[in-house]
Amino acid sequence: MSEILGRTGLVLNEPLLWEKGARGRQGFSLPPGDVEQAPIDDALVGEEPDLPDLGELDVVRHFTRLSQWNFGVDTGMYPLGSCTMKYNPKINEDLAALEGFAGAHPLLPEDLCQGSLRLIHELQTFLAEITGMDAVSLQPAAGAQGELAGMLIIHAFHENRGSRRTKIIVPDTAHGTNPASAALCGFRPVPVSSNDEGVLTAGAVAEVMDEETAGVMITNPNTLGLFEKHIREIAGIVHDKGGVVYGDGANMNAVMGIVDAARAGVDVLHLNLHKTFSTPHGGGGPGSGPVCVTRELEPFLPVPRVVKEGERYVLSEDFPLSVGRLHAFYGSFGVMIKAYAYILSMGAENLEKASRLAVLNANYLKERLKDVYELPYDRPCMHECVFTDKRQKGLKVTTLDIVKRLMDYGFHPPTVYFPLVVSGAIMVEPTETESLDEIERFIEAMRSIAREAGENPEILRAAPHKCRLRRLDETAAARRPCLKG
Amino acid sequence: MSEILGRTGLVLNEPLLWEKGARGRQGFSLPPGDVEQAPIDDALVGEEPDLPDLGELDVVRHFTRLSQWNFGVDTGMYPLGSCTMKYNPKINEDLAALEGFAGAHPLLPEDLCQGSLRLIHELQTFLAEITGMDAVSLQPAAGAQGELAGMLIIHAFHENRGSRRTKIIVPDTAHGTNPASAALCGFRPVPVSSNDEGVLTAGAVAEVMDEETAGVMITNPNTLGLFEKHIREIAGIVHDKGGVVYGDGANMNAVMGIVDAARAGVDVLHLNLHKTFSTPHGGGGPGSGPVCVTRELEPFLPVPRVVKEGERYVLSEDFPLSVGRLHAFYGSFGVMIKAYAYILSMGAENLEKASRLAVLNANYLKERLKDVYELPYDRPCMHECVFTDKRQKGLKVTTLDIVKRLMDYGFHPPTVYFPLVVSGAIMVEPTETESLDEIERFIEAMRSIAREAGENPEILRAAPHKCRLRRLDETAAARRPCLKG
Amino acid sequence: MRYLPHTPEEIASMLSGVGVESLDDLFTTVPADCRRNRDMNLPPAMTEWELSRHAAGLAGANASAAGCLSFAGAGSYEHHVPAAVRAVLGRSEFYTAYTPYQPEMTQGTLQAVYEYQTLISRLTGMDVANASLYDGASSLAEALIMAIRVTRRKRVAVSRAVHPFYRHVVRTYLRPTGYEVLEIPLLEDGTTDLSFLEGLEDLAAAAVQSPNVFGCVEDLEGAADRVHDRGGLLTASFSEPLAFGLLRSPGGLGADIACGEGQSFGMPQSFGGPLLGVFTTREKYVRSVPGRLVGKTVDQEGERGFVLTLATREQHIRREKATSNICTNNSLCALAAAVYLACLGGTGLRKLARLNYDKAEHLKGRLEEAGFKIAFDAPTFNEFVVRVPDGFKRTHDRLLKEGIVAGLELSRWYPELEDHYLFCVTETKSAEDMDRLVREMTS
Amino acid sequence: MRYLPHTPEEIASMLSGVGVESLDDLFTTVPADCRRNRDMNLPPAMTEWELSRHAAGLAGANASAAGCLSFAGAGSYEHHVPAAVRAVLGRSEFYTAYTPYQPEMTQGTLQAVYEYQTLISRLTGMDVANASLYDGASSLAEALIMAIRVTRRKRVAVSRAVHPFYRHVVRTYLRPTGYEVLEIPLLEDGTTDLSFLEGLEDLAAAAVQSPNVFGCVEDLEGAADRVHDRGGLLTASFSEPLAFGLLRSPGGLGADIACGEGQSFGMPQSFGGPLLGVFTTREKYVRSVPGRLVGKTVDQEGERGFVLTLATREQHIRREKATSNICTNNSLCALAAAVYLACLGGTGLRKLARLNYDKAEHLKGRLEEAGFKIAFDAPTFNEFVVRVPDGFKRTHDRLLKEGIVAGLELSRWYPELEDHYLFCVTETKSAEDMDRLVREMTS
Ligand SMILES: Cc1ncc(COP(=O)(O)O)c(C=O)c1O
Ligand SMILES: Cc1ncc(COP(=O)(O)O)c(C=O)c1O
Repeated sequence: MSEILGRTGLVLNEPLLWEKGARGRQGFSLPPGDVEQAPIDDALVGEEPDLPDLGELDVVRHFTRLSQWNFGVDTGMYPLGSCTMKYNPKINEDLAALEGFAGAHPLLPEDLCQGSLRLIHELQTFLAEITGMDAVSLQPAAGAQGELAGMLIIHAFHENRGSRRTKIIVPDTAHGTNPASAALCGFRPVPVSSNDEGVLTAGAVAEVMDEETAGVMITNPNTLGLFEKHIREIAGIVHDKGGVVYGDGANMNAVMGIVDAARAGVDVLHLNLHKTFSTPHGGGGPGSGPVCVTRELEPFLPVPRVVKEGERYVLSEDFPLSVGRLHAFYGSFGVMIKAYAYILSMGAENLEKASRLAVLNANYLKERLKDVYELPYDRPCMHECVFTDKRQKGLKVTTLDIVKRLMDYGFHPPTVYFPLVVSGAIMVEPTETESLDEIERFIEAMRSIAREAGENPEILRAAPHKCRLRRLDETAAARRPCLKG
Repeated sequence: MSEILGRTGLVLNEPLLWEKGARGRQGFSLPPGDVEQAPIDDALVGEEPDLPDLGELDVVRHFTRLSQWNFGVDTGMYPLGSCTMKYNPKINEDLAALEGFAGAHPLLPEDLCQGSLRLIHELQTFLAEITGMDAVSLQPAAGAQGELAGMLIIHAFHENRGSRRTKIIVPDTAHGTNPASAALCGFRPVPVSSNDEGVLTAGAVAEVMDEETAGVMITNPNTLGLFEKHIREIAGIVHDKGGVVYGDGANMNAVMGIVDAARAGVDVLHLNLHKTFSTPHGGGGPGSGPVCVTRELEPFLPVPRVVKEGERYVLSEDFPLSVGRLHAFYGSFGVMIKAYAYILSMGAENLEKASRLAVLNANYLKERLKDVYELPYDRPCMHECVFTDKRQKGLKVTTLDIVKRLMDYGFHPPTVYFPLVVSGAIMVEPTETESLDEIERFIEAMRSIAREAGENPEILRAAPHKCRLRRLDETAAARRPCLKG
Repeated sequence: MRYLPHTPEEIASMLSGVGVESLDDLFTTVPADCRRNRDMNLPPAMTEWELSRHAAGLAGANASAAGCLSFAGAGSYEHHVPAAVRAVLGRSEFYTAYTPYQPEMTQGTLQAVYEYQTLISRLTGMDVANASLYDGASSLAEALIMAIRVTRRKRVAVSRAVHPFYRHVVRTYLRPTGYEVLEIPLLEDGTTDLSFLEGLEDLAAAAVQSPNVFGCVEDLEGAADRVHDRGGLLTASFSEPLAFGLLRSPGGLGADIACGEGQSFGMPQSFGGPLLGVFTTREKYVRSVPGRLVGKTVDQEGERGFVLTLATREQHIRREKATSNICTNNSLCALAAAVYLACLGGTGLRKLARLNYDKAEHLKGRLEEAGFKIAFDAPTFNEFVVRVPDGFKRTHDRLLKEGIVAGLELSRWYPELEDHYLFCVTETKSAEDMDRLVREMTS
Repeated sequence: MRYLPHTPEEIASMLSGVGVESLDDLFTTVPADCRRNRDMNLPPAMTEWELSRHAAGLAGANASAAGCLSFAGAGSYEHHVPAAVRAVLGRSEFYTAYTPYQPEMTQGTLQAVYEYQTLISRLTGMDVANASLYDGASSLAEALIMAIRVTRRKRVAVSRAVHPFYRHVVRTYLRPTGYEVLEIPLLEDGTTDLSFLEGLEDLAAAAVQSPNVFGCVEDLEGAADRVHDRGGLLTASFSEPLAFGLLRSPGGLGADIACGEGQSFGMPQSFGGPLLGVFTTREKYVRSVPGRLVGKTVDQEGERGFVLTLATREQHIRREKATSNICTNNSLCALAAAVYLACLGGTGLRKLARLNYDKAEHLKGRLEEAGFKIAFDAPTFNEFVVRVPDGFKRTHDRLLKEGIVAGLELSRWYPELEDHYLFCVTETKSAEDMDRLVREMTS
């Protein structure tokens, strides 16, 4: 079939929740009142909350219809760069829902939680093994909190050595969370640029690294999809000045079984379980952003930590140098279950294969599209590649137009306008779970859009045409924010 | 919102399974071969089946996309007459999936199946109580098999009395399964017509009832949505001639807690759990069609039967007059769980209320539409009402055109061209789980279509316009059947 | 009640719209003498939570596959069901839809069933498969009725090695019709004595199950020759279609109808139901097929689409002259089978079937080593019959208490097979599980 | 491997498309000194079935809500979750989507989150709610950081009756910044000693939790007065938002920020995560809010739609000047809360909250009758503190063995509260359950 994937079909309108319902309708099975009504001080009592009353079918239909306006990995290819939108295995969902996990209270005595604690401990061990790092905390609730954990660790490390460092080196290609996390810890990000090959050079880092600088944040593979090949040299420079090397491991999907982050000079690293380790993104979370460290930084990991004492797993807060607690309990346990299940399903060999195929998919796509879309860094890429709208600009067609048009073809758009160092970036990450057929279809769609840009640019500018709604006005939304109904 | 519910949005094309995949791809987790390969006679071995090899994501996406071309009760109102498309509660699905039920082998010793047997026994009791009948077998796998069970019982009953009866009275309004089930038992259906009020009269039955006639099959409420108010008198006539009264209880949703079928003269009755008792239709099954009888006919019920001996539930085949076995095991146990859960969730009061509200919804809708659509029987209806296209015919607009257009408005069409006694029937059964808001929207849609029939009939004739496909050619399909790819 | 959306105000306004005073007034057409004379006596309504606890209690009172080590088969097979199958079946667009009468709104079901028909036709080697029947038993009954109709003959012969419940259902279906059901006897080796067919007059069909209820592979080719010789149709029945991943298909061996049970393909055992009645036949009989058929067609703009077709065979058009009374079938089970087969593919199906075969052979060997006798010489697939020593019943009962189901006793169905047990081994049993079984059976 | 679709032939053809010989050749840019020097040492790959059994084993090694009678709360609450919530969350269009950067393809998530924001704003009585944060703890930390930013002051005061883990997280977040975190002491009645705030200089915010960690309802109105007096913002924290179904909302009582945990609204306890960070504030601070916001807008044709908005607050635009570093939040948990609140409605929420209150009061009464002392006089919602007699720890341990969790010991967090246990009673506990608890506690 070379027919276009996207077309139109029947979908339903659906009002807002409070435009539905009728007072007194019920969508919840209220338990019987088997105790007496207790007196309560009237002064404490508020008005009944102004929420619409709906029946169970009202609710189910409402959200079923809403879901049908969404597009997920199960719907189609979702090549959102830097997001690793791989398949989210169904069995993992089932396992996370097991009553023994889902019904577990976090504060019961350890003897009643050995299953959860063991899972956490084993996952810590697996992630240490996969990254090459020595110790892991699963507490951070997402990548950005993993970064924060890393920054706190770096801060505590320097503090413990009696040094106060105020700056941190952050390349211009970094994800926005990097400088933001650094700033939360009071570090001032010092930008460095990548070279014309798209990677950092030792020279650029040497230029800014000093003894006021806490370290460097490096995303590797970086957000251009390129391996930071000078990382060891850079790490040497940073270490020489007493700095710490932070690795943003959000792009780990390219290098499992291939790279050893510790050997590469990384001291602290975060992972995104909701990228590399197949846990679903949930329309924007929950995620899980484990932080992994070398032995030297281990004392600073967040508490509580799960440790093994003989055959028993316990929670320990007995780490006086710890940066402290980051989460109300132990992090996104429900997400950890899925990542754990994924690693056990894959095994070492398939994890490595996954990385190799992710890189193969990205390179194949890059080679097949670079004659029609500008490829600012024409080099072997890792898990993703970054194009731009440079060649389409003359036709008054932008990155936004191109990717909105992609919707009509039945694909979720790539990440756009990131990284910022590339103007009009189109960042494509196919992941290894896309088959060659899907990749070919995507290539065909992108090539067809490039043709349309020449022949009928208006169709791109007015895209999307097939979605329930036409292009949305984001400017108006920000100008007069209406955040509730 | 008086905006139309239906609109268009992005849906995806999807090829046939065998147009996808690549040989050697794998979508199943094959257990390891932990035993030696055993020799096998080559003459027994066939060729490897010619099925496409797909990955798990291929499969999930394929069927996810297919699902998005479907419309279910969770999507919107589904007023398919005679089908009782009520809400299928979510909790019931969860309960049927409990490992203790889903993983139960049917042939283990009774001590290992007490949970299943008790559930079956209690559900038998509940259904007896709801219908007013004395004994129940849950073995029939759907309504039509329930009818067959009933016919077999009637056959065995007469045979046991040494009488051979060859005919059975079946009104012209009956569902097609009635004459077909009768014929399976070798009965020749004798048609009788309903009167101009849409119901059977005692006179009409008396005219054909004789001692060659095994009995009568009455659907009550009938397929015109009307209560067969002469049923007792008719039953008297049939009983007087030694006949048996069969009740098609597919429309029980109108009369729970109101009618006592046994008092009304019914001797044997089937129910559709997948209608009245909220179990989902599954796109056409599985269903469950329990057969309920009076004490007199109990000896003839299918075996095995679940009976209670002290505190133990056992399977008994010890019924020498039984018609025998109808199902490979005990019927659709998974469906029974859901019906059982429904009855326990509702209780007597809510079941009765459900019937009352089902009837209210149907009557309201009837009153609000009868000025624009011909209502051949303008009488108080039960759970459904039947309109026709008589007033639209002059505009060269048919029932089919009307209901295809309803799709564009976001509703599933009613049942059409049934019952056969009404030309161009449009049979609307809203069910009690539709709220007044939905009913109003449906009324609005139907009225709007009636207007369109006058103003722009072509829009109806060419409908649907918003679905992924336009009107399908059923004639071509039947002319040159292509039943596989 | 959360399933009943009407508020009192809405009810009042609707009643006035209808022009009556009360809900009771809606029922004036129901005569007093048809009415209940007392309220329904049912347990008080449970909350969702009470119900969940109650149901968990009932479920817990069963032995389940996960909870025990079971070697029981006999028409209900413990196979692994991929989570992906459950996920697809949980899509409410599929499971809350009705039979696809309105094709423009049900293309999902229709294409899936068309795919099911195709995969099943290919697997069985037959020309057409219908959209499903209730189960393997009624499927066989329908097949024989169809053969009677097609051949206009009056007798059918059914092998004694067909699943006893299937045979019972056949008898139930045919009893009032006056057609004769003969039983084909067994041979020593556990297969059907086909010589019985020789010289039989007025034979509409013979039914042979392969693998049969003892797990034995029948000589379908020989059966076909003999049945065709008598002018009848060979109906090949089955309860374990996974066998066709390894063995020659009934179509390839000359069956005119191949029908049976599809539960092995992605359905839980669920105490025996719902099941999946698989029904396939030859092209020339397509207009005699019972049940629904999905066919390919085009829409007004020429796009490919699918519809229910050949409805003139069916009860809603043909009424008493229909090819069957079936209306609601087991569509969602057919969907499960389609998803399951799609997950496996040809490659996977072959491997899985082979694994079942190898495992069963392995257990055979281990049991023989331990001194048990394999009752029949015919080759088997994933089930086989063991002749056990006197007094084994006590061991069997003891093992049940330990959660081990050491096969099913055959004497309840075959009095002549006292001390014979039917063992089933699927991919769910490891070599270690089998070791444990043998150890326990001999201790 | 079923998640890796590439066949060897496809790999070969793709490699040649890329112009390299082998998969290894794709990694030429990775220097040798960054590479692993040995293979990964992980357990061998499990099949779906081995994994399921293994996971069930781990899950079985936990005490779960269904398996025991637990009166534990303290920030993780056992509430009934309707099956409808799970069904909606199981829609893959929701859970397999990313953050809705491309609104035309994610209107489902966007409208649902907009609805969440609205329902939460109404419930808390606040002007704006964000799209979610990680949990109640980081939500409080973000709130205090926001208050510091908004007021340009350097001190925050946090009540000692705020959940100890939330306080710990606040300390963790603020430690490197140099801002000062003061602790507001307790009163005898279990509430916060607000007089502590009097005369405090440079106060950016005070954080008071209500109901607090002891279940006690705080005088938020009084707190608001005093904090506003000092020019700071009142941050009302909470771990049990169900309380607002009955009690006056933080917004109505003058809070400037109301933030906390939303797990009670339809999420399983799941060993403490994922959770739902609820964050709400006043209109005037909207541009200082951390995290995502969904706003209403129109499409090119004027149709209503929703988008992520005010992105200029956020890290991907503002980088180090962002209002927070948060990117991925807990969107699916926000969806759960929206569905849950939609199921309850205002009427249901009020009833459920009242039921929680009544049940907790009932247990209080029963325990007092049995001779236990209720530690604090302040009114409580569904949690309260019991002073137990010497040696109760042994009883507590014994009950644990029987599957009864007789509250949580407070001394690990509050050394001054030796022999004090925190009991939680939700709608999941029947009068009978409580009778059993009291009986067992006194036997
Ligand atoms: C390179 C990189 N770093 C960090 C993050 C932040 O991760 P999270 O969204 O889980 O906070 C992302 C996520 O988009 C990322 O792509
Ligand atoms: C009145 C009536 N009787 C019988 C049946 C047959 O039921 P089933 O489809 O479950 O076989 C139906 C179903 O459509 C029906 O509406």
